[in-house]
Amino acid sequence: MEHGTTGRLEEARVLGQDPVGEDYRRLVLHVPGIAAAALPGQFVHLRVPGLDDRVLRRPFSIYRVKGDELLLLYKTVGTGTRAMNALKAGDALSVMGPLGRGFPLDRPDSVPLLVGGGYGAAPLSFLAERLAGPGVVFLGGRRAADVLCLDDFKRLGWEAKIATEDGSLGEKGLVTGVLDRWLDARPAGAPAGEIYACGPDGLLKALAGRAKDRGLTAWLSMDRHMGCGAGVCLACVIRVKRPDGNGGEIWARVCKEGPVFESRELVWEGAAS
Amino acid sequence: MEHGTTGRLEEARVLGQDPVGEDYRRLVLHVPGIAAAALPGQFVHLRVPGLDDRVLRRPFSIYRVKGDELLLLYKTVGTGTRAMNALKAGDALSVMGPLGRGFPLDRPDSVPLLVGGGYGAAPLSFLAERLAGPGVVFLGGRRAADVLCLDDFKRLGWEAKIATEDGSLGEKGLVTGVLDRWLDARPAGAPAGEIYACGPDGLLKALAGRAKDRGLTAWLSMDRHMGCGAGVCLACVIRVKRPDGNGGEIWARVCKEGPVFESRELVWEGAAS
Amino acid sequence: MSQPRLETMIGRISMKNPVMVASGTFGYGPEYAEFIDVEQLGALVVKGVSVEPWEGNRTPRMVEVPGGLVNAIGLQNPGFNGFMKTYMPFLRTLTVPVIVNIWGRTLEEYGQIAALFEKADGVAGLELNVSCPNIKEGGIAFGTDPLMLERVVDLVRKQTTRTLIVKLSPNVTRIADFARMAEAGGADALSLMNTYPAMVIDIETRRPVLANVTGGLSGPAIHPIAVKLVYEAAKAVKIPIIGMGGIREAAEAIEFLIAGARAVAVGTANFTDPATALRVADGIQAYLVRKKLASVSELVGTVKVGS
Amino acid sequence: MSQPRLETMIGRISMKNPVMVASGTFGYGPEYAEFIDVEQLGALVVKGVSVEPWEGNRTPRMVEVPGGLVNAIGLQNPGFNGFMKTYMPFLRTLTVPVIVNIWGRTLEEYGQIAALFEKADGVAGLELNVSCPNIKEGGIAFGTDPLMLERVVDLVRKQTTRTLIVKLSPNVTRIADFARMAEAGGADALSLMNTYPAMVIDIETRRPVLANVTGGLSGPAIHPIAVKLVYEAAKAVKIPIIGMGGIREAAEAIEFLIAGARAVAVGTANFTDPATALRVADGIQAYLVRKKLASVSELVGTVKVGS
Ligand SMILES: Cc1cc2nc3c(=O)[nH]c(=O)nc-3n(C[C@H](O)[C@H](O)[C@H](O)COP(=O)(O)OP(=O)(O)OC[C@H]3O[C@@H](n4cnc5c(N)ncnc54)[C@H](O)[C@@H]3O)c2cc1C
Ligand SMILES: Cc1cc2nc3c(=O)[nH]c(=O)nc-3n(C[C@H](O)[C@H](O)[C@H](O)COP(=O)(O)OP(=O)(O)OC[C@H]3O[C@@H](n4cnc5c(N)ncnc54)[C@H](O)[C@@H]3O)c2cc1C
Ligand SMILES: Cc1cc2nc3c(=O)[nH]c(=O)nc-3n(C[C@H](O)[C@H](O)[C@H](O)COP(=O)(O)O)c2cc1C
Ligand SMILES: Cc1cc2nc3c(=O)[nH]c(=O)nc-3n(C[C@H](O)[C@H](O)[C@H](O)COP(=O)(O)O)c2cc1C
Ligand code: FES
Ligand code: FES
Repeated sequence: MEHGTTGRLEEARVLGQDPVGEDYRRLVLHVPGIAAAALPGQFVHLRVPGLDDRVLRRPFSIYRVKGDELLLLYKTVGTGTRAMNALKAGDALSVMGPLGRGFPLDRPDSVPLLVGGGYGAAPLSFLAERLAGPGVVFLGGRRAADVLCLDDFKRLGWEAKIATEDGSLGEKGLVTGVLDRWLDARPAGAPAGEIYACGPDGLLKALAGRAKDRGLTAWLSMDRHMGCGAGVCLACVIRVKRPDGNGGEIWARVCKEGPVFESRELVWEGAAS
Repeated sequence: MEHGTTGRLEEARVLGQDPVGEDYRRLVLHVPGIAAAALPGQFVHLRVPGLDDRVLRRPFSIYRVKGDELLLLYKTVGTGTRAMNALKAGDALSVMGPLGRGFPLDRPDSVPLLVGGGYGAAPLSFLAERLAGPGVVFLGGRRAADVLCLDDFKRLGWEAKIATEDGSLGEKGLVTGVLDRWLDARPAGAPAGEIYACGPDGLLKALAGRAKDRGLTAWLSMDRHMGCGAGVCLACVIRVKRPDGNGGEIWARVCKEGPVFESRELVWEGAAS
Repeated sequence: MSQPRLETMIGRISMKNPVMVASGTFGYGPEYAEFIDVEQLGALVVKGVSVEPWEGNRTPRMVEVPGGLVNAIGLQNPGFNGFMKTYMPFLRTLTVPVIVNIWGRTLEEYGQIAALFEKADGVAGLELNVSCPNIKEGGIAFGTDPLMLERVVDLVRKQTTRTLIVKLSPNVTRIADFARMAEAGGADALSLMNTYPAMVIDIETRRPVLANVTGGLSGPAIHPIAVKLVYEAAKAVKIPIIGMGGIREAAEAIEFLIAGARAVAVGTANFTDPATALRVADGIQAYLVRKKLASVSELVGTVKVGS
Repeated sequence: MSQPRLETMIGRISMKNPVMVASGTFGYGPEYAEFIDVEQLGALVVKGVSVEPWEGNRTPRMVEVPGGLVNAIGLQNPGFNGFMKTYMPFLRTLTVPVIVNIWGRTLEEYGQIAALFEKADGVAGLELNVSCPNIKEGGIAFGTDPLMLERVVDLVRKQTTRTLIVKLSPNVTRIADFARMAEAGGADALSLMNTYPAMVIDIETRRPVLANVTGGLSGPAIHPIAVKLVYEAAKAVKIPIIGMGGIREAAEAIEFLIAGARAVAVGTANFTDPATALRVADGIQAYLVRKKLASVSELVGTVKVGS
């Protein structure tokens, strides 16, 4: 099961960007080679122009692909993303991608349950577009503005369940609570759900717990600080179980063997950072 | 004889800039405190915004003052000046100034002979504005585009003599040649000329030679790489004769004791860098 | 909540805030006084002074590099008498503690300059520069040989009752050894780091840019190196440490404090913005408020290592 | 005019251009081969390999700082067998010279890993890493003690007929001493510099950002330090030197060549742009054309010092 493709180094042209609520922005890039090869759950590694005193690229999930265009959905959190705010139509920037292994697309016997927190909704939107039929998406965030991509999912005919910590949209509380109740309400004998998730570590860890307890399969997209983004530097590693299954642990590179891992592969203690 | 004033640190607002020929630009700053105190030959030290990986300010002569506005005339030559090209109306930037000792303004008994090379014309334009009556200005450059501020001098009723190395404006050759011929053509007994100059080291050195040979006084504005711009770091020093006149040499700070020196003070060998 | 206390002590020097300016980047005091209120500094450290006037190196003496600058000023200074005559009158008008950075070409000169300042009013402390990379004799030679270091500190200690700060060189394999030597020699405090030996070549002329061939690197580029040195030195000695190297914003100063420094100094950033030290002091205060810490001391050396 | 000759020799390794990639910043070869044509490199240096597989440090292992990054990967690697099985088949398909960076925790392990590679086909040279700041045993301990250095070089020399490059630590007072020791021990070439010990503290948590507490600084920040070290080392020894530290553009590489390096390596900048080494090689060529120099050798060590 290979959900990755060969990466390339491509000069992208910015087509534009627009704000999505207060903290997020959608960036549209013209980058045909990478757009053509991109799969849901994969990411790109951007060289942000003008960051003269910074040596690292910045990783972003692929949010959507439209022909030669690649869309990203990003939150402004620090130096790099702040500098990205200044990107305007016509600017050139270097993009590596598509990188890593994304979500599996070939598991037709189960209902896809997508769970996203904050910008974690972005790769799930791309996934929903590429999956055979609609499923259910669970979106969470601190407040309404952190619930993203809702329109995308609706457009695709997906059922959406929302939770916000401040109750400003959907249920008040955590998205895992909504998921729990949905799973509990499932009639016995209904086809098994399979989780595909992206979001903060806390969410992913909670989902791994749910998956284990309920005997579900969960595909989790991990977020780790990256150096090279290409399997070179070994900065992004997390602990996973040895594939031979005899109890040992090894390092896996989130940028290469991930970012998507099957939850049972992961060893949470060693990876928490 | 004090031609300096107390400097200050002021937040300037960019009012705009426009190209002057191919290589030069005129930058207009709103910076009332410094504008009010500025004297011809003094300079400002700019923190160029966005130069995150650069620690030094950039020094520029004061080109003109109009009320609260300060004008600079700069040539794009490297990292800092390139970044200055992006400054636009409304941008803020930190300015230290006015710095150093400028040209003397209190020498009424002689005809002022202003000699400028390239952007060296800028402080001379300011000087012409503040001098009591018109004199003669000699402007030189590699080609016509390097002959600056001509209109300013004309507006003030100054006689202008031009030389360019490629002959594209005025006489073909060096500006010192034109000066020589003008001096040679002077009727005996005419009031002594006094030189005020700014430009490349080669020009200033040649003028120092002329001044010595012809017994003229010459005020030369020196251009040296600067650290602090405020007399602190001792990076900008040049060799000058001891003020006690007994033959020794000491260091003088171009940013503090200069940038304008009387040519007889300077020791050229030690200063060439 | 009441305002957090910014006071800190270096030897017997009590500072109203932990931010001083680094020697050689603030002249002798009056120069930047036109631009900022120097009374708001934690302490003012003047450029290195020697017994006799010193010419320093030829020019060029400074070159900007990405993330900092390389300088080889070579300790130009007017000598003890020139300093006392030209600058001490101004410095004596200040209430901010004045620390004089001193150096010599020989062991004897180090002793002499310390002895001379023993009689000078208005000098709160001496900072012993045994780490300048830019002079042929003296300087770094004393700072990179542990036995020489102990000898020079011991000698100077005997000549001065002022707070004695020893400024260590980063150009050694194990800083802890040197920190201990300086402490053993009688230092009241340590400061680090001085600039790191470096070189820039002009690829057009194929000449070193600096007349002195090599110089010392300062600025943001060296900050992570300096934090490591402060951390190692703080583990090795009991005397207070002044952390410096690449401070531009409060965050970088706070790193030094957490690593174990009792005070910090702003160097190269004075050239970028003469008000840096004041801004950094304000930023430390804001941080203490935000973190609900009552004083700088509650921060010093609190780096959490291990789980 | 005919094209300038970019060829250079490091020991018995002949490189078609003087630009290699630095160990640990290019994986084991295949990773970046998706993105650039690795055959255009002067040489390919793989990440450090030890006798047995090695887990490296816990995470976080890397943090970006202004002008560079601090890393403490800790030499994670699949061991000799894993390397031979997983990566050597790919590397053998290349015509570009492959240099293997090797390390051990003990003197014996250094000898063993060198001996193991003696039988491995397709390895042009060994780069002896005695300068990693990120492991408790081995590494930098060998690179900062002159006698240890000579012993380990001498031992490895006896085990290998391959071109032996000794990678020196910058964390010493006089690099010339170490350069001479390595030469005396039988090194064919020297490479420098490795990363410089450094530390970053998270001021929110007051913890070191790196799980290993300290790490090594690389990137543009260290370039002027590296140029100085290459200059000093080149004056001290006759064997060729590979200069590295902060190369992003051709200009920085050219500085190393003028300072005395016969070749250069691109490290951290690979993360910024995997095509850096190729761009740098092109830039060196353009410079030679512009300066009317017929070959790289006409540039190496031509720094003009004195008047
Ligand atoms: C596989 C993957 C996919 C991602 N997808 C998205 C996305 O679709 N939208 C989005 O807004 N963000 C996404 N992120 C997070 C994004 O990479 C960071 O927000 C961004 O790197 C922050 O950069 P900065 O310079 O603004 O922050 P700074 O804090 O200034 O960055 C300093 C350093 O830390 C790194 N860093 C900081 N936060 C993170 C983080 N959360 N994850 C990884 N590295 C970080 C930076 O890359 C940089 O190296 C993703 C991260 C990964 C690993
Ligand atoms: C007193 C004084 C007045 C000046 N007046 C003017 C003016 O009116 N118009 C104008 O165009 N230029 C003027 N200059 C020169 C101007 O300072 C430089 O062109 C400018 O600093 C170049 O910066 P950069 O970052 O673009 O060049 P870079 O080469 O990238 O700069 C690198 C470093 O070298 C310094 N530097 C480079 N060239 C010079 C130079 N010629 N003089 C001083 N420092 C230099 C920079 O300040 C910086 O520290 C003046 C210089 C001085 C000392
Ligand atoms: C131009 C310049 C001159 C300096 N002169 C001295 C000096 O006279 N004595 C001294 O001990 N340190 C001197 N230093 C070192 C600084 O005090 C400081 O230790 C170093 O620059 C690191 O701090 P920074 O990165 O904040 O600049 C000088 C540094 C610079 C940049
Ligand atoms: C992430 C990383 C891993 C490294 N791993 C090794 C290594 O395994 N062996 C080694 O000798 N040097 C290693 N180095 C050091 C580099 O090879 C190089 O000497 C150093 O980074 C300086 O060059 P630069 O500034 O171009 O990065 C590593 C550097 C980095 C940044
Ligand atoms: S980011 Fe470098 S190996 Fe994953
Ligand atoms: S530029 Fe610092 S003393 Fe003149």
